[in-house]
Amino acid sequence: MGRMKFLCDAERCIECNGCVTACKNEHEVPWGVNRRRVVTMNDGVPGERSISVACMHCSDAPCMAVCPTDCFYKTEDGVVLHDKDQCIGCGYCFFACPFGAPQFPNGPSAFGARGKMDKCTFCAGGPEETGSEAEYEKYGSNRLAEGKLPLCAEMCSTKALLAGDASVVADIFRERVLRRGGGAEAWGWQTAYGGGEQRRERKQDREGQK
Amino acid sequence: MLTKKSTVGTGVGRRLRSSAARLVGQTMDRRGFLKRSGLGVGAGAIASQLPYNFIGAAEAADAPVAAGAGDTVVRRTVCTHCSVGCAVDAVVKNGVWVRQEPVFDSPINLGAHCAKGASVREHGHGEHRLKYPMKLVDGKYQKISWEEAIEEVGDRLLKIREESGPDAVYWIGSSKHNNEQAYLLRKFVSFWGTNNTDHQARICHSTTVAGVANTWGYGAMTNSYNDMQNAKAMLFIGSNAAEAHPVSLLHILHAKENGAKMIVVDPRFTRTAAKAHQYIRIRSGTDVPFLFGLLYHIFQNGWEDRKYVEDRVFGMEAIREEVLAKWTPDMVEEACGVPEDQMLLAARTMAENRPSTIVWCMGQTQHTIGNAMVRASCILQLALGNIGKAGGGANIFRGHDNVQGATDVGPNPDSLPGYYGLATGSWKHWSNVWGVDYEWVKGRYASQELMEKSGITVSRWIDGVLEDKELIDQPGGKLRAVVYWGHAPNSQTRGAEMVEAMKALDTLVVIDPYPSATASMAAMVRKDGVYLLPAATQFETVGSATASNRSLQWREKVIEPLFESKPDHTIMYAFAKKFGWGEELVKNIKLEKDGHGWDEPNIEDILREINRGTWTIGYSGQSPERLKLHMKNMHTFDVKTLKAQGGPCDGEYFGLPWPCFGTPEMKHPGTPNLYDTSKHVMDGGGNFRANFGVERDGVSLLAGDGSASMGADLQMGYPEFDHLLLKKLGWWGELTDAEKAAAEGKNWKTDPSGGIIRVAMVNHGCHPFGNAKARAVVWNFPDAIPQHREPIYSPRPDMVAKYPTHDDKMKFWRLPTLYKSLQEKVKDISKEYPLVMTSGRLVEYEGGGEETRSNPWLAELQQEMFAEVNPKDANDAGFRNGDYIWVESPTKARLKVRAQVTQRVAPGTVFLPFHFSGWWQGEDMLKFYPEGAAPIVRGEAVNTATTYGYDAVTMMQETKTTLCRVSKA
Amino acid sequence: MSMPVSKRIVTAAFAAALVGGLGACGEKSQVAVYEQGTYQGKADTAAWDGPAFKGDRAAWEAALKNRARGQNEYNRTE
Amino acid sequence: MKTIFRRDKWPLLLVLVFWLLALLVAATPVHAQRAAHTESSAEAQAERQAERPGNNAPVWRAVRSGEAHFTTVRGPETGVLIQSEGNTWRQLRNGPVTVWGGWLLILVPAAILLFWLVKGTIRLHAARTGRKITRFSGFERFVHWGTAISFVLLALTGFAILFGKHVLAPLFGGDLLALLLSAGKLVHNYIGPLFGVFLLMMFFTFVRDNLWHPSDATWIRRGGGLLGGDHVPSGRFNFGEKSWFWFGVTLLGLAVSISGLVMDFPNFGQGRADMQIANIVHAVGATLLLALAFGHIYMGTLGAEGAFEAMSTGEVDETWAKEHHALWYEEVKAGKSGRG
Repeated sequence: MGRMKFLCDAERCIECNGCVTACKNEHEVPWGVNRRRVVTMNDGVPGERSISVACMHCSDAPCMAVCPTDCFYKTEDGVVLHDKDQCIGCGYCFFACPFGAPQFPNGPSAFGARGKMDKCTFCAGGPEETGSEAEYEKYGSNRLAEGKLPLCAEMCSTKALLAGDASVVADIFRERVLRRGGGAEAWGWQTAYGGGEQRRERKQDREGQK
Repeated sequence: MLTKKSTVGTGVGRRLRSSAARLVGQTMDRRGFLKRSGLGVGAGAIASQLPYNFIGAAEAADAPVAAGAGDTVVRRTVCTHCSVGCAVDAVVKNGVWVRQEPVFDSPINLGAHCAKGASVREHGHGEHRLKYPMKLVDGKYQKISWEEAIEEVGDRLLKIREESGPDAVYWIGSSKHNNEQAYLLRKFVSFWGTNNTDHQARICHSTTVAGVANTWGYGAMTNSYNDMQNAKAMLFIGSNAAEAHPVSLLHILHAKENGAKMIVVDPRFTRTAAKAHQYIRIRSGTDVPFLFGLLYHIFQNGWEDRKYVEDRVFGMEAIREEVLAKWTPDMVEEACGVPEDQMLLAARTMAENRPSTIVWCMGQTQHTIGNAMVRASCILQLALGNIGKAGGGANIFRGHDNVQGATDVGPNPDSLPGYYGLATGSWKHWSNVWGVDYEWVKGRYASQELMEKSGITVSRWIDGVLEDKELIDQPGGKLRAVVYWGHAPNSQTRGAEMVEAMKALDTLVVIDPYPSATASMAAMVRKDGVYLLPAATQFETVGSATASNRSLQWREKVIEPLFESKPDHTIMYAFAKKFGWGEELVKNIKLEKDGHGWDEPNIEDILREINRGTWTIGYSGQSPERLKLHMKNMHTFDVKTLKAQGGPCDGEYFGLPWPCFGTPEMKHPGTPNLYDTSKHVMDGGGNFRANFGVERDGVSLLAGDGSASMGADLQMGYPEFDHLLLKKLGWWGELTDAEKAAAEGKNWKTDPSGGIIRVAMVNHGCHPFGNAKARAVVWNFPDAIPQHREPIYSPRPDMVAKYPTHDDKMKFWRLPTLYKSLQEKVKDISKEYPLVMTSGRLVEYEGGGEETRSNPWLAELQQEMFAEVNPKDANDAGFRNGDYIWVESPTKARLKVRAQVTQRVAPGTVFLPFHFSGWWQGEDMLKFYPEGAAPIVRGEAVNTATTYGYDAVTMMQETKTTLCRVSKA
Repeated sequence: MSMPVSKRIVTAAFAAALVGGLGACGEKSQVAVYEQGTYQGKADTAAWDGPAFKGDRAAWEAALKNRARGQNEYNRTE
Repeated sequence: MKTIFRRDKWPLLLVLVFWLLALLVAATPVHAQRAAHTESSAEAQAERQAERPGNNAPVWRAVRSGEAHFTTVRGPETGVLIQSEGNTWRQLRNGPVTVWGGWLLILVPAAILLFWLVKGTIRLHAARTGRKITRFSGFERFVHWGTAISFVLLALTGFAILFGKHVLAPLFGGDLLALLLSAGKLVHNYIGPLFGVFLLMMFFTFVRDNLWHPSDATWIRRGGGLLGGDHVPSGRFNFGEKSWFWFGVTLLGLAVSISGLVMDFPNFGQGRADMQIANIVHAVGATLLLALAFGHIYMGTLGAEGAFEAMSTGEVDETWAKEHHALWYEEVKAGKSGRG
């Protein structure tokens, strides 16, 4: 099994916020905490594109690197999780994360009393007994252990947001790209770290000249 | 900054705790809730038993719940928030709705949901609901018991009936009722003795229903969301599907991915426009010039389907002459502001990529000439030969989850269930179905004349109260009581006048899970005489709902009604008993006791009664058993065609899309695409309906030779079937003796045995409603050929002079209705109010929004009412993005909203979402709400400020083109 | 403060702190690539070790793959 | 009053001031550049998709720009899809700040120890007279110790956050570290503003005696007497102490306090970029401050005989006064100004 990944297809995302509420629903995420959000670029003009973003479960996770208590860990299938019992709510992961994934239940409060960090778990719960009450209370439900994928992707209205094993997700996306003969770029973790995007664009420029 | 609402707990636990507390009627902490709901241990084990995917789901769906999983059940229901009909699997543990799972098996949504669909489990907590019956006492809402409520309300209404006649009470039904409840309400209102009843379809797609039905037979979406996958080009005009019907985009973008071209025509650059190949910005309200402008190029270039038009369309020549003479490119550009090259490109795209489809919604229907606009759309599709073809059609996306069903069989002022109308014969037919004496029903009415006369529409009930008594075309005069049964007040225009009407009423009754918009408006102007009764949601009862594509889906009951709420049909029966005709109402319907000892009419029996009566539109084949079988075997249906391949539903179309003719035993598979001659009628094929006579001005209205449905014994045009035609054709003998007895003297619509239909369809492959031409010219409409007419409040006085509106009507749906006199009066008002004010949907909210704004998961995403204003207009008025502004309309009403300065709208246009209520001209109405029932998010209702203007056929309200001005608050 | 005993104590304390600090500086400061083992919180069980799959990793992977493929609507449109 | 590193104070100060200014300046024009970028990305995308449907490259470029786009989700910077500054911050913090700061905090005490071992405590040359002079009033001592205690608490908890996972975790394990740090974070976040208050009081209490005096020139010329080994006559505070006051207490203290407040009260709309800058300023400032404080503590305790008495009892022996602060002693004797 490879790594678990999210992929958002900007050609399909219609900013319906289904993913956002699906997440709220599945994990009873409180008001003010948004493990996932949809952002629209070039809003209201031709060229408008929307992208759904949450924790991208980075390979080189900045949150992990800056955490003073080292409360993050990565599962065998590449999901970045954390132990809320060790989280001190310092907010450093929020400073470091490119995607703004870490959320805090109290928001930006005086004396830095943010509360314990909360973020997308890829619906994989946390380091409590799988399926236990404690796990649900702290991290939400553990769909991965039930053989299911994150609900945001499963409920995506246009299947723009895909989740799952990187190779399967890539296959699905590839099929689409073949159909539409373009639109190969998708929101993935590479977008944040660069490299991939420039390569893709160079490739497209070449293709365009042919 | 994180924005917090003080009404909402910050912790996960708090919300659950409080809702759980109510569930059991005592305090319970989160731990207790989780225990009770079984969310803790074993959730994984339970979940693995769900029908989790379509591969091998056949076994999973029927798999017995594993031992040790407790009493966890999975109930299949359908999202209640729009007409797409997305299936939902609700995981219920110990009576608590603990999880919501996607239904990948559903051929309609494949597990997909928008924000609203993904949040329906919140209904299982339902914190901001009305919790018990209440009445307004001295300006404050007080709790009363159900028994008191029925007694008091019943007495008040009976007194009004006694004093002013049955027509003095107005019954506003709901598109959120399931088919059975909607149908029962029409029956209920009939037994009360009035046609003064209506529901959301009036202000949603009434112009469509009238326009489309008069063009080719049935007033509904011809194809389906799924069928759009077959389209090669798609034209969206007045539809923002990406926000209003997000899951439809699953099929639409799939089609786009496979090469379909997408054109979006809208005054506003919508989320749908963002996905289009071509976006065309038209001036609001100029759909007819635009559509005829397309036709101009089509006729000019000979792109019309000549054979099709010749065989199947009446009056296209007249249209052609009109279009070529009147809608030349310069005239089109003058009217709607679209240059010729854009028009030509769009016309070419539609013509060269056939089958091409057209989609329209309220952007087209909610106009004073909505009926003409929808017909122009129909004519475009007829000219291109797209109707009756997979991938083509007129895909009219409806609004509410069951607005199609409520239109078909529910409370309409002009028709009994199934579009039977109000003629004597129709009453006799339905009296027969109901098992009551026609004379008795007639006796319930003030007179036979009133029994057969269309009632007041929901868009105008306020005039039924405020208009001069002499001018109201009913003997009793004014309305004295209004019953809001599942309808939001803020979705009707002229809100400022509505509160005056509410004030003038004797009694106002609101029956709704979320009645608070009406409640607060009433409490603002009244001290007493208002009753609030908590209704159950559709997750708390069973029944069928008809999606926009005419498919019926069966909802299982997910949870017991929360608090003291009761299902609508239970409430109907309780009132019927109080009124003294409980027995008549449920003659064919079993009663069951609910948990509180109340009688609940059996929903399945109601559906069977619908089946027995609604032959016209084929609501006769969808028995509860067949619908349930479909829900269970969703995975066997093909996504593109909706046809089951193998399995117990083999050959049937998903949800038996109406018309599903004949008796359930006849096994008609339903009709996925209307008027499709490429299929046999017993495989969902068809042709245009013969509903308007057989000839007009010497021209035959019947279809040409060779244009009948596949395999029909009559390969030519033919009229609708009745006992005479059957005898003439020599097919009478094919009826059984019992059928003969029943069918004698009847036609296919009134034959209670269904024998005529059986013989025509099964034996001879003929369509019972005949085979005729569609009408491009509808001679019974005010404009036989659709005409552009400027809205009453037009931003263009020059165009008003050129394209004036209709003449005033004195007796129109029982009310005098203004057109020209008002337009004349206000034709220069655009000097003071220079901006076009238009309204529309947000993806997070639905309808009046009271329900969705009470859902914290949705409310968090749209916390404030806003107005979209172009940067130019904002700069001219001196405000910036995020400022509070005043939006003022010619009614002098003022709305205080946040400015969203955006390019989505062009200079000169202001867009406001219509889902908000709870503010009144700058003031928060919180203190007028029943305690604890105020929604989380409140804001100005756009309709507080909307102006006068009604469609000349259906009384549809004008919401899309009126005027306003903006200033910094 | 000027007693020789205290001087020795202070020296010793300084020295200990120095050694400790130097030892810490020897640690890798930048966790560029996450290494299993740095995390010292509660141990989490693998997804397939939950009550639903009871350690059957192959079954879990199959279920998940199946589920992931379910996101591809092309599987059902042709 | 000589320490080995005080000699470097001017260049260091200059570097720090320049660096702070550069950071501030750097923060502003970025937004302007971004605004210009927005316009073009929409147009570029519109153009691109007309030429090559499905090509979203301009959008992906805009994504990385870090500008705020449209979103309905409310919260801090929810409209920003990618902020790449986070990675810069992470590299600074986990790199130079931790590594160099760590070494600094080891090497400075080591150097002091070495110095002490070589030079030993500066003893009083003459015998104590037994006559006491009041050097610090009760209020002054309250202010000093308030600042000192809060500073120590902040330093301990603060550096536990920075170095804890390298130093403490290997010793105590993650759970205890987490416990310590969560308590430490509370202490740090609540004591921090208090430190700021003491700092201000400190400034106003001592600022008069820390102003320039002609004798400071002599002190500087003679290197504080460190090289010559004799005492340079000075006022109530010598130039070494003044340097500590101005550079350590005032400049670094304020930098650390202000940057600390930026992080401690994030509820004024400051974004991640502000917090990242604040954090680096805070960490660098605190590290330097602590390094200087080591010297100050050394001089106040082990470094000079009799110095600690001044701050503990508030009184010093006349001999101490004469030897360390001759000018001040004379002033006191002349009854001109006891203090302040």
